[in-house]
Amino acid sequence: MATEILCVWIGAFITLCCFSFLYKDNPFYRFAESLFVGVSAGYYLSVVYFHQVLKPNLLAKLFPTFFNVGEAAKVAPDYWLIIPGFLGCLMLLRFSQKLAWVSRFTVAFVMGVSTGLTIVTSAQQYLIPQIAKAIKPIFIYGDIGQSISNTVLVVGSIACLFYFFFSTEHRGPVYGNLAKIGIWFLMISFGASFGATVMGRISLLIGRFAFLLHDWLHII
Amino acid sequence: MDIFLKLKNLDRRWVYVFVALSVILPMVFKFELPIYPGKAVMGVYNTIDTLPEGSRVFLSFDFDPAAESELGPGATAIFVHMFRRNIKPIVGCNWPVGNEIAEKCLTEAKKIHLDTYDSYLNNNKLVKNCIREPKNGTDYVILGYKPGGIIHVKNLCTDFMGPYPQDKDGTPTVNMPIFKTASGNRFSMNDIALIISYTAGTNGIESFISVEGDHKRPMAAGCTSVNIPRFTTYLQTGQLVGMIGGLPGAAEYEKLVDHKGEGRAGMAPQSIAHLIIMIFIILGNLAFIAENRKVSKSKLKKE
Amino acid sequence: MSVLWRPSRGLFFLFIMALCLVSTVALYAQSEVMPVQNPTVTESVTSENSAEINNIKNAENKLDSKESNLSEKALSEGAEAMASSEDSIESLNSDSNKAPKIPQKPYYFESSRSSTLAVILVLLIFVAYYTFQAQRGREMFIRRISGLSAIEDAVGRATEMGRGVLYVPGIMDMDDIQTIAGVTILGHVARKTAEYDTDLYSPMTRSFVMSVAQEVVKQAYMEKGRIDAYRPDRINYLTDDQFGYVAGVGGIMMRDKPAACFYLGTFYAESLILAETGNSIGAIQIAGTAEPSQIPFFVAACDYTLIGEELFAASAYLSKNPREVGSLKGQDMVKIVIIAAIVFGTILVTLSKTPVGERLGFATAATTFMEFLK
Amino acid sequence: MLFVKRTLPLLITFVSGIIMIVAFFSGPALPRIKSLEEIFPQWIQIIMTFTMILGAFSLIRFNFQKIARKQNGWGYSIVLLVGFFGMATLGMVSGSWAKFDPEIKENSTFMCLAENKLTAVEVNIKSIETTKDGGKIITVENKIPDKDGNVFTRKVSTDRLKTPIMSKISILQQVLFEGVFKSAQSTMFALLAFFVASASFRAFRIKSKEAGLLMFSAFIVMLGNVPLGNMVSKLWTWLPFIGKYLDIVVIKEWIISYPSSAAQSAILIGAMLGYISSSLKIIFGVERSHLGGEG
Repeated sequence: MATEILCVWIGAFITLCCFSFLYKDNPFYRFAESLFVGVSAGYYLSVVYFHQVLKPNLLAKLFPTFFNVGEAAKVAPDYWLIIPGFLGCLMLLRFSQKLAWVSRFTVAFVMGVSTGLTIVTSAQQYLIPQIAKAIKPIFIYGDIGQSISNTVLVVGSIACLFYFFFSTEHRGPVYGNLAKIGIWFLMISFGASFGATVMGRISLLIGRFAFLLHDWLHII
Repeated sequence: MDIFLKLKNLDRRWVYVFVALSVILPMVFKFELPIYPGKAVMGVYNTIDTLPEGSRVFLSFDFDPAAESELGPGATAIFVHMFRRNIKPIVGCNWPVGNEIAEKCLTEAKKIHLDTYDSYLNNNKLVKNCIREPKNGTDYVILGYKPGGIIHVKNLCTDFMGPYPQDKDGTPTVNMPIFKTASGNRFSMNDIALIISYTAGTNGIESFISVEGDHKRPMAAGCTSVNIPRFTTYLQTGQLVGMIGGLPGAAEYEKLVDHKGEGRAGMAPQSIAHLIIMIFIILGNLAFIAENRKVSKSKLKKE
Repeated sequence: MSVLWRPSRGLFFLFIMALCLVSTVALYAQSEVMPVQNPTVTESVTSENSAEINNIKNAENKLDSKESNLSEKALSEGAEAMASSEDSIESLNSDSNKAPKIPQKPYYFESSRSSTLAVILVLLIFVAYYTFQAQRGREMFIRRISGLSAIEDAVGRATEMGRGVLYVPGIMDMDDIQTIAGVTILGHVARKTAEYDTDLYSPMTRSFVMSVAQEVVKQAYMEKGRIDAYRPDRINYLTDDQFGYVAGVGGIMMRDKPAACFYLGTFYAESLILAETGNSIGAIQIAGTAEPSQIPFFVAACDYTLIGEELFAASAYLSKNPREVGSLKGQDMVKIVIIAAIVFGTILVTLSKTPVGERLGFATAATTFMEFLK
Repeated sequence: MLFVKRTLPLLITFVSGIIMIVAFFSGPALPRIKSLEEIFPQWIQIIMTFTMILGAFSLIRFNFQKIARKQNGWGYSIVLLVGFFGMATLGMVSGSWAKFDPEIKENSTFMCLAENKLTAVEVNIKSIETTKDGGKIITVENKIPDKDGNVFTRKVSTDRLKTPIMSKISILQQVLFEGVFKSAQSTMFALLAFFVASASFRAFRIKSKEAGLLMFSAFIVMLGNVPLGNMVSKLWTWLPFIGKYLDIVVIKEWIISYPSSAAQSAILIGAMLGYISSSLKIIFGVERSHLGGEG
């Protein structure tokens, strides 16, 4: 029970320290900031990177007898994992001035895999569906409202794409006007997503104040 | 005009103070703003209100605790409405922990129903056969979570007993009165009067929409505020009869069933904070206009 | 050193490499033992479906993890999430409607992904063609991108004021292309700070990005002959946690008061915290991201914002390297192709909805076209 | 040597990139290549954890230098390092270590952590069941009756059962996690509500037609998101002729689903073209600044 109360009090103190950032930089904020950075870095190092990634994905598979119990300990080690382990160790050569260049192999491998993956996934999951989304019948018999809406969608998508052209200036009767319409659509979209986010942000603030007023001070 | 000019260089910390107050004061003093249910919520309410007594409605809880604060209050309000109308909810889940939240909402709804039963009875606002204390298996049932998403929904269209031989607590469903059909056939989606899914992500109402050719039932959705734009399309096409969007939707439904729950409690700080931000936008613009005028005036003088 | 890219030799080299690769792959594939499968009809259906379900679940898990990590992200991502999830559901639907088919032979090419291949090939052809053209000395024009032109002024102003420059290459790891673009631009900014002898601060949220960025900045200072001024400890790691990092950077901003702040890369909720803090200390701010949900906040609070694709054009714009400029031209051409496809598809779909069009067979054409885009 | 230092890394990038693309398009007849599609990203994840050591080293050195040189604010560096080492040690120790964890047997005594991991009670192990996937479900019974005098049994998973010392460590870690990490995280997130307000106060001024559109759509969406929107729409129904069509919520939804959605997809299309062509440039070695200099 005592630990729970302690936890609430620490939480309330840290919360107030963080809020004090809004006034100006002050020792309380600086204290909370340093503690937060330190604790979160420590948390990521030990819990996330070691216990959640490195141990189950590498160590437990390379040394099952040491990191597992029961049935799982009897599984044969997966020696393929020596390769990423080795590549990972190469990164540590950055500590040395002379051998730092060796870590390039690791960087090169990471870059190759992630770019290769990006090419295919971004084409498949985003590019093509977004193109398909912009194709809508612009005239539907007997439904003027929907026809107008679809026209807006199609014209808007095309105009915004024109805005992103790099090899010509935003000038000329056709191109200049299309790019301008594109900017209008972009602005409407920015405004809409800005406005839509406000609700979520206020909810977060309500949540924080509820913690202070209810869990800590028991006012409400 | 000078006030507006000063406003232009208003310290941002004043804005912060107003935002903080706009959230804290409504939370502490718990006042309420008038809430007018919108079209989307009225769609759900009217559909349930016009269903014949004793109809069975399938509710799918397709969310997890992260979305509970947004979807829970709306679900509770709908349960209350159903109990008052003697409509029998059948609850399923496409997300693993949905049934626990469903149980929580049901318990709360039963409590609200019991508390308000007498006053509603006296005012003749209840249907004839309204049950004071709804019973599991007769007046409602929670079937629990079944994996498979769309495939699972497809199976439900033809038969409920197949995917759900037992309810969440292990009671066999075959003999439950709630699953009795007039014709004596297997209980299927055809015996359901309305489908409502509370959706937080995938495997929600869209699973039902995509097999709508098979069940041909009216559908409604409850969704998190993030998903409102996404489901609006289905409202426009008429695939959904209504939608309860986020906490505001829940607040509107709570208003319709005359209950003061979390939804309505959250609306005051939410609305006031929005209002404050909008007022600041207007003030900012007034300041801008005032400044422009001053600049043009001083230009004139120079000339 | 540009063996790979001297046109004639480079091409030949690449060709040989590709040949080697293909033959290795073929040999590797040959050596595999094909599992003998006699799937019954029902089994094959369920396995197919369950694979689909797994796909959806994966997508969902991704969404979830995103949401839990950066729970705000989903807030304004409705449209995007809709597109992908709708798509997967529709594809699943169409799949389950099809008659169950037994794969006669395990196939080598995933033909359901052929439209993706087509798109990539079109892009590759255009980009490669214009890259070669540019390399041969054809002049290519890039329009002015004000946000990028402002970078030099911003660094100059920081020098005049005797204050530093802060650079944030996003909060994601090196496997994110926006981070790579951000680190590349960091190289250009570092060249400027080396030239003007201005302090460059770049706190990092990922250690891998930190180590790559140190290398990039070191290279930039070396090129300008100012290796003595290179300070690796200013490109330091803070923490992996999104908000822990923002707290740290916010503190640095409040205390060191950099005169110019650059935020170029992937950003989520922290975008506005960074931009507003930067604004409150009166810094010139240049931001750029391709996250549609965060662009509005940068537009509202920064002096210049690179919107979406402009972030990727930055490297070409700043380096004026003809090869990179050529690839931009190639991208533009692909955009024309996409616009043409949208116009064509719209006409087709519109005609197919009219009574006349339906009779003339536009309906089937439209369905085929949309099927290709799935 | 130049080949090893410069060309080999480019070759590695090229080959691994092409392999990923080939893996994506290969069918089930090539299971080994297909499997690379999942194996390689896992490897990347493993490799990236190693660099955490570099990061931790950078953090420690940076702050040690500050303390050693007694630079401005060196006291905060001590706080940071204490937080870092404290959390790292607690996190390392409190995770599961198969070799050292005591075996859970029936009728033995353990400390059972509460669900929020902030308290622990002494329990007796009643029975152990093994689930299909190899996990264990353990039924435990309270040793000491709770304040109402009830002894109850419940089912828990293995990770909640600890030895007395370990339970103390876990609780301490949880206090740090909940009290500092979680509350600081959600407070920083909540600061956004203030920043949204101040940014909109400053930025939404109608300086031009474009800025006007920006403000207009933000205003409508903000209004439509809360009950205020319905209130305003109610007021407008009194307007003759057009009144009933001016439903703010409907207008808001239209803006989000058509003009805004059009711009969003155009941004995404452009961004994806940028993604793909940047990736192509890296795979083919046009862009190579990330590999560093010649040295």
